[in-house]
Amino acid sequence: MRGLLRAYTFVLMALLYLPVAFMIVNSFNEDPFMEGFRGPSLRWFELALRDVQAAVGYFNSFTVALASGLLSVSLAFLAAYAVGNRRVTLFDALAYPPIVIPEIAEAVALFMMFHTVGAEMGWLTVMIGHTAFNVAFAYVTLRATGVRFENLENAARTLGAGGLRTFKDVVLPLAFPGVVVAIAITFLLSFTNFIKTLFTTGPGFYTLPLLIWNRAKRPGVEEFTYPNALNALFVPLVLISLSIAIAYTVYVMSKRKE
Amino acid sequence: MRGLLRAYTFVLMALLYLPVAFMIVNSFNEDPFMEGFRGPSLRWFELALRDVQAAVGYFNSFTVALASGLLSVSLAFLAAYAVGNRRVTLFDALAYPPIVIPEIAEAVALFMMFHTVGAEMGWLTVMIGHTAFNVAFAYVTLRATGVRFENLENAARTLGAGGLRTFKDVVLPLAFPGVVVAIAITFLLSFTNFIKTLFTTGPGFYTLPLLIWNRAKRPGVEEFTYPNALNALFVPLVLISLSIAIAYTVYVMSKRKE
Amino acid sequence: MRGVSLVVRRGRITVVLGPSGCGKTTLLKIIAGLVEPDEGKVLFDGKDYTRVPPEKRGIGMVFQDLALFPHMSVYDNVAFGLRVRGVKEEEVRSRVREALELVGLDPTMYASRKIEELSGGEQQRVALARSLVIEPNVLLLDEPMAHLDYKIKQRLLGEIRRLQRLLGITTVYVTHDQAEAMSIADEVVVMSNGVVLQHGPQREVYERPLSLDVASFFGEANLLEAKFAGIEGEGLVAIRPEDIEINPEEELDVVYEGVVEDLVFQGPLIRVDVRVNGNQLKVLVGRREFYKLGVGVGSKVRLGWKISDVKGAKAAR
Amino acid sequence: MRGVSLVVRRGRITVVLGPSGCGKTTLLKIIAGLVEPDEGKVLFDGKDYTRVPPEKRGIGMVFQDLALFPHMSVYDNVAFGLRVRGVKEEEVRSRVREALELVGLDPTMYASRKIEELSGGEQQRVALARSLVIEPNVLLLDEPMAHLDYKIKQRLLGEIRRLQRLLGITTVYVTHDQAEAMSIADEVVVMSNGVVLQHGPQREVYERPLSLDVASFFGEANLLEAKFAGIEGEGLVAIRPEDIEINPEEELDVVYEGVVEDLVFQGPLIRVDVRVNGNQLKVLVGRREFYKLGVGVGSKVRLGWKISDVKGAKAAR
Repeated sequence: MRGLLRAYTFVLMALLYLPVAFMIVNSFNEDPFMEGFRGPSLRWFELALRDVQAAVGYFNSFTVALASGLLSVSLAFLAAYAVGNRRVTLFDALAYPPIVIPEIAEAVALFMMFHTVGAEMGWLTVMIGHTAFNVAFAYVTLRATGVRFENLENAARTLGAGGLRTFKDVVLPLAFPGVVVAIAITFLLSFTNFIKTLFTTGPGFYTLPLLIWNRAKRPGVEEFTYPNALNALFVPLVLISLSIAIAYTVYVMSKRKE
Repeated sequence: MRGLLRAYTFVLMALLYLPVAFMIVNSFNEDPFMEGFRGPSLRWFELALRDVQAAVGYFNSFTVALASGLLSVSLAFLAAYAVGNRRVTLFDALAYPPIVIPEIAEAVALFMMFHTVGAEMGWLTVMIGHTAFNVAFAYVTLRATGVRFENLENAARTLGAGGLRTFKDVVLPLAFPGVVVAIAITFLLSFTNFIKTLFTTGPGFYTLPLLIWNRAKRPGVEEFTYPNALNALFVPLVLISLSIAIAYTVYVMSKRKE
Repeated sequence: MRGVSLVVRRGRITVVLGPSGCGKTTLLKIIAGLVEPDEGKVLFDGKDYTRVPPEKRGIGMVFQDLALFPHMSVYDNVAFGLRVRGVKEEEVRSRVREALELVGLDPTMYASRKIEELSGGEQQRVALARSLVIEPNVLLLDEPMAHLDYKIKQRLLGEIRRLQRLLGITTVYVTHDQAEAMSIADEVVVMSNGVVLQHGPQREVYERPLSLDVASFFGEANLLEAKFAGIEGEGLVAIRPEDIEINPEEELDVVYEGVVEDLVFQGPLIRVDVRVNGNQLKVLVGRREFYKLGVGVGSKVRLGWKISDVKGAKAAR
Repeated sequence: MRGVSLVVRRGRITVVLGPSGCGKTTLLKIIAGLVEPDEGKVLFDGKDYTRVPPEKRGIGMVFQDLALFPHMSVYDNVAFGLRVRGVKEEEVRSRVREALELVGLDPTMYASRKIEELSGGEQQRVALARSLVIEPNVLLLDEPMAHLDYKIKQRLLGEIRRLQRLLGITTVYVTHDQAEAMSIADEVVVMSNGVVLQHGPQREVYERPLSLDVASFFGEANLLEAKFAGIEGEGLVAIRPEDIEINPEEELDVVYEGVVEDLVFQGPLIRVDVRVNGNQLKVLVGRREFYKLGVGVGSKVRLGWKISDVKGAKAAR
């Protein structure tokens, strides 16, 4: 019985990884359409290296994600710090809903807002659009990992440290791992975002997911739009995500063991 | 200083809700384009009530979400139960990454897999596609809310209850709130999903986000595609999401207070 | 844990005493069947129960965190073990009633209460009722007082002892607190690092500890380097603080001179810390006697004891 | 908390004793400046410190959970208070060294250790060193032994007393455990529900409790309904278990007959539970005396005590 359950769990986990595995294997497939495995090949990666549009997409995704990650975590840190040591507050209740609001609804709303105020759509509107969502996520993450340490702050105070000194020597170093986690998560959410980017971008500005989307619409029309060319483009994106996720998991696991 | 921080937090939270508020207000706007508020009106809601396509979209979204929520939580519950009382395991490490893999990458991979095996695209492929992601989410949620209660199970055993009796009288009732939360979250994720649905659906099958997407592409071409007609369509979707999120938050808050 | 062999006397309270992490809880879980021993056997009345699952052992166990079912009322918690056994609801009702009264909870007041509404002491009583109602052959208690205030702890220890006497149930009580062990034990098992150091009636363990470790773990002990005429060899010996007399009137075997360094008032007893040749000896004196002695910090005193009161000289290391 | 007025004697250990939730910790936090009192004042040497922030009060505090900085080494933890004060690194080094030696930790072994690598007792010592190194005017300890094993607790209590004597530092120690209070206090403050019931030298509080609550909270007490010739009125009185004599030889003021119900061996003392007219009286007898008495469970005994040993008759309710 117990063995059966364990075997089941193994199979389930394997299935979870099936799409990713399928994609990675096919990025090494000589065949452009995955009609079968025609032998190993690096041709799609060589193509990707010559792909200026993909490079621009990766670069844009990266700058937007980095800016949005840093901005949203900074904004959220201040809020989490202000909320203080209390375990649950009204703000915590308010922070959850924006996370689960349908992304497409928020995307359309953002589009309409930007349109209404006459904003020029591009890097900045995309970054702000991502941040609008990321702030809530960063806040929830930071509240969970902690940015206040009541007893330790009290200890520092009784030892003679003022508010700023306590913040610098006690709060910041202890909150730091959580801040890194929050930046990683928001970076990732932004880096891989599609819908909100689509609705908040303007002519000429695109991120990697937008590029892939554009190409996926017309498979095989040119070399860059072959399915397995797309797969090769995904691979770095997927590896970045996986490594951040694994780093995060290892961090959480090491914390729990303590 | 402290007052300033609190004020800041209020403003930040208000900004988070700005897009949603903007959307809800405009759904009552007589003007079709939000060029200004031309007076309150229910015309877009009246239109929505006559909108057969929207009803089909809501219905399809609902059946897919319900099936995917129930299926993924069942699959995940078994796995979480199998993993047992240990605090952190290999499986926990494996369950996180699929959550953060770029959705568009997974969507394309699923599309290609379904295409490769020659599956007929429609309700079933969409549901399976959603479940592939939801299982990981449900697993992580259930591991957090708990499906094993070592000491209580031990107590039940020493009191004379066998494994099944312990499961029925102790494990199930205590795991139940977590199961409800997991179903709510996966339901919501599925209900509001766009990209994966787009890539895994076939001709003739659409969900609400797909319908809105189609209409948003040609604003004002017909009455149904006016921006504020779309806003009115969103309102029930947003309200469903918000109420699930609020219910969840209230639940979490009540647990923490105990 | 290795080479642990434990025979528990029927109808008595055996206290397993040892520091945190010495294997006490694991031992209890092995008895309950919640942990399988790597080797060795668990016998009840001579029958091998090693492979019997916990639900068939007829054991009542009170866990360190109590492990009350939070989703059930007090009544349903206590009724659980009976219902599992298929006892009729009518009988369940009367037996739950009895069990609650036994532990000092008024059934009409408490039956429908939620667990989370109860105080720590009340929860403790419910846990006790829940494990007693099934009339177990053996009652196991795993540091059940760990989270209670001093006074409540004292009261409950008295009641557990009273109940045990009333029901005559064979009881194993695990703790790291020697004061708890003193208040409740008939027999004491002193454990350390997964090894049983000594097992016997508590008075015997206290009066005749087999080693210095036992002497200082169960009760207080002054350890002295010594060489006596009456005992062969040289080594460490232990002498209990209350076995030392201050300014003795009669002739004693060993007499030292020293200076009082500190007086610690402990209620019925006063602890007098005396510096003797660079060592500090702790002496316990009854309150009344102490007043008669009329010593204070800085007083010069003579300390004396009988050779027969020296403990653990055998195990000198 | 209302109407609490507490004057702490310079250079002594004052123990605040009370059950969980009686306001002990809040009192300590008010002294430290971590909580602002709704009303009332905090004075040091007659100066009003009520609005002075905690970092300017010159206080050393050991918290219940110790609150050691997990991201710093032992050395950096102890050095923190000095560095904050801008002490030169050279002097920091020597003072941290001294502080570690003072609490019994070898600086060369412990300075670079991480907090999480230490045992509970070692962490306790680091917390103590950290709060002593800044040479505070007042040392506050908030149930610092709550999570320690019995034996380690005993040893550390002795060391805290020794250090306090050595440094002469005014100390306030908060606990719910009367045994801890007994081992360490000079002065005792008995608190209940946010009210101070009694405050005085510990021997005085024990010998002359102002109320039955104090009598039974600080030390053990038998409560009796009684009417005596010597004392006016009728009501409850308290008599301490060690003040009752079994089969007294001399003439005593009060004498009852009863039957021994239980014997509880407590090491230096034996507790004899005697049933007298439907009440159970607890009597404490020294081990040696007890053997001379030769009583067992079921023995008929006479109990007697002096009127002058009766406590708390004043506060009869």
